[in-house]
Amino acid sequence: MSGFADLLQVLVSGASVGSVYALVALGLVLLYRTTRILNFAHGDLGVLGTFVAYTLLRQLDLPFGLSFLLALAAAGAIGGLVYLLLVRPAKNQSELGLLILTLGLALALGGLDALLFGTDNKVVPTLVADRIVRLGGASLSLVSLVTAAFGVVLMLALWALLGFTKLGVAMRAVAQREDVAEAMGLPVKRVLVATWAASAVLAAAAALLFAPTTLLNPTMMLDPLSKGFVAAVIGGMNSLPGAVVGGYLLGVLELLVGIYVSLEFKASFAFLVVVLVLVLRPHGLLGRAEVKRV
Amino acid sequence: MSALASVPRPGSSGALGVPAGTPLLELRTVESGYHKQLRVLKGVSLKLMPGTCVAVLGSNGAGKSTMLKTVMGLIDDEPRKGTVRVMGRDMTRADTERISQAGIAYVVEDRGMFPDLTVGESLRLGAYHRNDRAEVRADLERIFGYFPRLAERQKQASGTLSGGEQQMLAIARALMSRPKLLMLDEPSLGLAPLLVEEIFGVIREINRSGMGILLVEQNANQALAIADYGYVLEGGRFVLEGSAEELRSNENVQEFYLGVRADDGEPRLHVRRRRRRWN
Amino acid sequence: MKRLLALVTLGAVLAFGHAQDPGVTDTQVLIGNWGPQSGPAAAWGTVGTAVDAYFQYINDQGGIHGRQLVLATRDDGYDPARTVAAVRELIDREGVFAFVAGVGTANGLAAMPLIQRAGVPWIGPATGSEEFAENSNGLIFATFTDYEVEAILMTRHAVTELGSKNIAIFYQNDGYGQAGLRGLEAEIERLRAEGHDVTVGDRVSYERGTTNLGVQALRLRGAGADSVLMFSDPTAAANLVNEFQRLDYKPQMLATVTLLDPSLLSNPGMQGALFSVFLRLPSVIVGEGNGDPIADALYRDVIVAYAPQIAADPFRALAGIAFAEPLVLALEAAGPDLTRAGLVAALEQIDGYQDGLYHNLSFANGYKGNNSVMLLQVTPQGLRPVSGWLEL
Amino acid sequence: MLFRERYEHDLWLIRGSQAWVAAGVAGLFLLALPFLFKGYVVYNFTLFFVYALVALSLSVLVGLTGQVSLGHAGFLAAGAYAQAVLVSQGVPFLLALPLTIALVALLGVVIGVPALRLEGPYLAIATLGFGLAIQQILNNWRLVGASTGMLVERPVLFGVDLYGDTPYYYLVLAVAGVTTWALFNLERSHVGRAFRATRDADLAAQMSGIGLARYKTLAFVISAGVAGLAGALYGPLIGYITPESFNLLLSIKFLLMTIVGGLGFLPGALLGAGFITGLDVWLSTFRSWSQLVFGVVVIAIMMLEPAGLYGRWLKIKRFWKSWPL
Repeated sequence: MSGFADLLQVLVSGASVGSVYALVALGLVLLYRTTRILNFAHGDLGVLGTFVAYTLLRQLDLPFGLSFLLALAAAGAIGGLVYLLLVRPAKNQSELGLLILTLGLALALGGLDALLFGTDNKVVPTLVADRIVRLGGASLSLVSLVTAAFGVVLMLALWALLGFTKLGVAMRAVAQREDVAEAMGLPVKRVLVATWAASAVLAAAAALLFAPTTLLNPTMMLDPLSKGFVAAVIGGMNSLPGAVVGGYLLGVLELLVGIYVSLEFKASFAFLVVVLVLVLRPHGLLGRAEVKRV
Repeated sequence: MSALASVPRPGSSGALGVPAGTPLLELRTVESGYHKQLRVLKGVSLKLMPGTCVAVLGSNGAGKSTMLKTVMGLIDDEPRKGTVRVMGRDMTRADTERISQAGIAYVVEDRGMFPDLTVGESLRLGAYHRNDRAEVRADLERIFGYFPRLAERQKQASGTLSGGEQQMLAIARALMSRPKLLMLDEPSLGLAPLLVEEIFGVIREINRSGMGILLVEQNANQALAIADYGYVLEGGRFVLEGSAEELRSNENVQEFYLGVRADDGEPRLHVRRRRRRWN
Repeated sequence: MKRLLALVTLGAVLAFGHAQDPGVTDTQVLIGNWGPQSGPAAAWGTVGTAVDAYFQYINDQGGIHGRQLVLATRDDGYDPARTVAAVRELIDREGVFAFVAGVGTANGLAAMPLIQRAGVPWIGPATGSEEFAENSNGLIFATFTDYEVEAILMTRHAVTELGSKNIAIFYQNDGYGQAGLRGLEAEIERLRAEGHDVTVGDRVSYERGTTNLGVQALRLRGAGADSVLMFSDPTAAANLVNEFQRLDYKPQMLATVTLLDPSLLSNPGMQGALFSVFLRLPSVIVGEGNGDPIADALYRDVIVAYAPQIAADPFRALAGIAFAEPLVLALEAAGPDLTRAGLVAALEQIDGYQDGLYHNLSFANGYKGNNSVMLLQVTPQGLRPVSGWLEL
Repeated sequence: MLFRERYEHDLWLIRGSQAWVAAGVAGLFLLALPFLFKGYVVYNFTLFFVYALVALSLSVLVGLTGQVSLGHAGFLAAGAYAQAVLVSQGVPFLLALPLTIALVALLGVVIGVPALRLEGPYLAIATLGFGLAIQQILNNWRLVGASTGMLVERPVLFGVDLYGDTPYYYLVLAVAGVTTWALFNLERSHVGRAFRATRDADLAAQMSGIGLARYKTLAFVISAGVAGLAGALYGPLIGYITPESFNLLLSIKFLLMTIVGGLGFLPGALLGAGFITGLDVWLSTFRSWSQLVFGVVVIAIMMLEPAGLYGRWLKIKRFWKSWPL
């Protein structure tokens, strides 16, 4: 493999997967920096949202765009409920205990999906009918371009939410000093519900964008979730731009390694990158050391 | 300071239908602590009338911060006994959010910066519950007139401010919610003496503009200089109260809080620590 | 130690002295099964559910020699340690008469020594690994056409019938995929010796569970293969085919039976692809009116009637029935005085049976009961047979 | 004894006569178990011992020094494969055991040193990656059967063929018992206290002269070694090992065991291992409901009892001891 066309091909293919990784990582980081919870149920929240979309599409024959939006809303609501019903009541738990709680939730949601929707593979249609676009000798798929674009739109939306809205600024405040935010009389509970909801919406968006390129089943998000964790860690667990950079970087690097190094090596490559990055920068590329309060 | 009159005025209390003469804050035999087992406050009663500045003096561990946190409803299921009334309404064990919206703003002990938020964002966050955008903008302008240094640093991340600037931001942020009562937890902590002067000057002016102040301090000199009334908190109880004058002239206060040494002529090194005798 | 030995001897005497084998009473036969009903391979749980449905169907027809078939099934979550636990429990506590199906190569290999030590017959391991038939010891009866045979038959068809010159393989990097690779390489070598001009274009693997398959697609396109054998799982295949479409690459695809998943058949990128199957297929898979009548009847009377929840996964469901079919045949043939030895003898008598889901089921020449596949092509009208039954 | 009144009380492994009786009864029960139950119960108890060793090893790492690992199935795999390869090369079983421990402990150094720089989520994800990497390496390593895996025979020791359930049960009971005893003692030694110091206050521990890096690495080494030992027992128990078996879910289950049992208490790891192993056995008949129920049980424990099962047990014990006070 050589030549500009091939390289371009790799970049586009990598960016298309990378945007899924980036969305997953973004959701994980958003939640982690606010709540210090490493959410292992993130993928399953996304899958549940995708099953909702699938049901709306196939069972109720709703139009695609509407199903998509309703599914995102449903995922957001489920995310908020998870916080209110499970995480908040368990507030005496340690960080590790909460991690285990999300592992339990991941198993429970996966089991629930299997019971409600079955374990067989399902086909989720793409946002647009696919067409091949030729560019500089590379063939680009319209679906990957739309996927990547939609991912970018969501990331911009999140950036706008956090930068320019009251709620977003409050979310960042709660992430930095929850105690102070509470003492100021900010609606911390609502902000945390919103954070969980936003994170779940990102999870569902990632799963919905990813589902058409693979098949929908309860374990669909296992691999993208672990890659999302990797991307988040590479970028830095408390840096949102880091999550995006990590996601795209991982998506493209994986392909380059598969082509120029070895296919067998490709799958474990992601974690080698983690080790390398962390040895050089223990808090990720764009992350910062967390200040320990003694 | 010409900006005296430009401090945001507390909302007209008449609008809330609070009769004149109602205390802004009233604690009655409040007992509070942590984890159901530890009792820190052992029954404190306090009254703060509109427009007054009340200082609570006490050394480390006396329970000063616990008292403020209890008032704000920040400790779950506390106070275990006694009542907290804000502007005549019972706010015992109420939500912090409700207490805050009733008109109390609380400046925490370590200034509580959100390091990644800019000065501007921090200030607007102070006005989170207000929807009168024009008024908020006006208040912001007034506060910038008041703390010109914050205006210059509007776009700067608050974590990069100096200690004094952070304290100013903390107070300004609290003012943005247009409180009727401002509670400050050790605003002098860790600041150079000159800065302490400046901050206390500001607090006095805020008070003169009509806002009630509850000031918790170890630095009794400064606190009593601006306060109308004071309490001395020790071991979870008020051991002394009185007007600022009275407290300043109290022998014990002088010795233990104001650093004025009782002149008994004996060499300092050999003085056995006097037992404090209140009453 | 002596007392322990005495106890063991006593137990052995009791066990062998008993007239009837475990799991059989006058009214029922207890059959064991395991499979993943949770975890990453949960889709294969369908097999157990289908066997259960088939048993209920048989029971409603009056059972076999007056006995009801009872299935004791355990979820092992695809974890061999739990398979071993489940199989021990099924043998020791439940006292099953025989095992049927049982999903997973590693799981089966872990369970095999236990099953053989206890002398329990095992019919229809739900995996295409050749290990089971090869180590049968007269107890294991495999019906899954093994992956290597499948690859050989697919390769032969591609070269001799479709004129393929450059065949590549896309395979899962495990026993299943590597068996496919072995079959491909062996058959290409044989065909070249026969004078065919054909090469293996590329051998492209992926690790199970990974989803970013852009590289694999690029490599295959780069190799310029005109045919691609696909030894993967349905998810990876869907991924790859979607990448193919993006790259505008259209080789002739030849997919294993494992890929016969409704979700994949509906993928536009799979148009024209060939699937190999070792079972007769119902209309619900191959398109209305094309189905084999035997398969149609079983799908309708067993799956839809007794286990509608798995009807959306018709292939795995029918496969479940197929794994149990020889057992039911042999139970019938073994007569009313049922023993394990009798069951095994009856199984070994099965020769050239064609009335079930298999084209030609035979244990007369070994423990691989089925060595045939048929190739079907995906067309807009559904799956169409493009070959007769191919046999080694 | 309700409260510990003297420092020596802390040093007693088993406190009070009641506890001795309880420990004795439990010991007798375990010794007599193969005579009381059928093979599958014996098998499940053997599996529980093996898992308990891994849970204990993880508890030393997570509970005592505060370093998370989501890749302990990797150490288990390393142990299982090392033992299988050594035995297949003609090394006697009993000699292969310490060699395996040493090899896996060495792997612990390899992981533990870079882990020094990592904390919290970074360490969790890095160890998760380690577990997956081990799986992938084994999956591509022809010498150990790659993805097909390896058949593992049970040994003949001193003329006793361990093929049966009972002899192998006693072997694992003995090894696990001795290891557990050693780890419980370690916890109370100065090393154990140093571990805890590194967990509770990095900075303070450093100032009081505890070589932070040394103890953190040591914890990884001990943990890896014990998990490797568990692996060496696991292979012959199952009889067949494949890379597939040592997946992320298994690592997660090990972490569940330590935390559900009660983090920071070694007895909690035993409770957790018993609970999760038992839960798996119990749920295997639940068919498609098993995963949902498993998840719900885990959630319920974490919500209702922050200190895990051992915390609940301590509370019950305290309640009865102080009753009717």
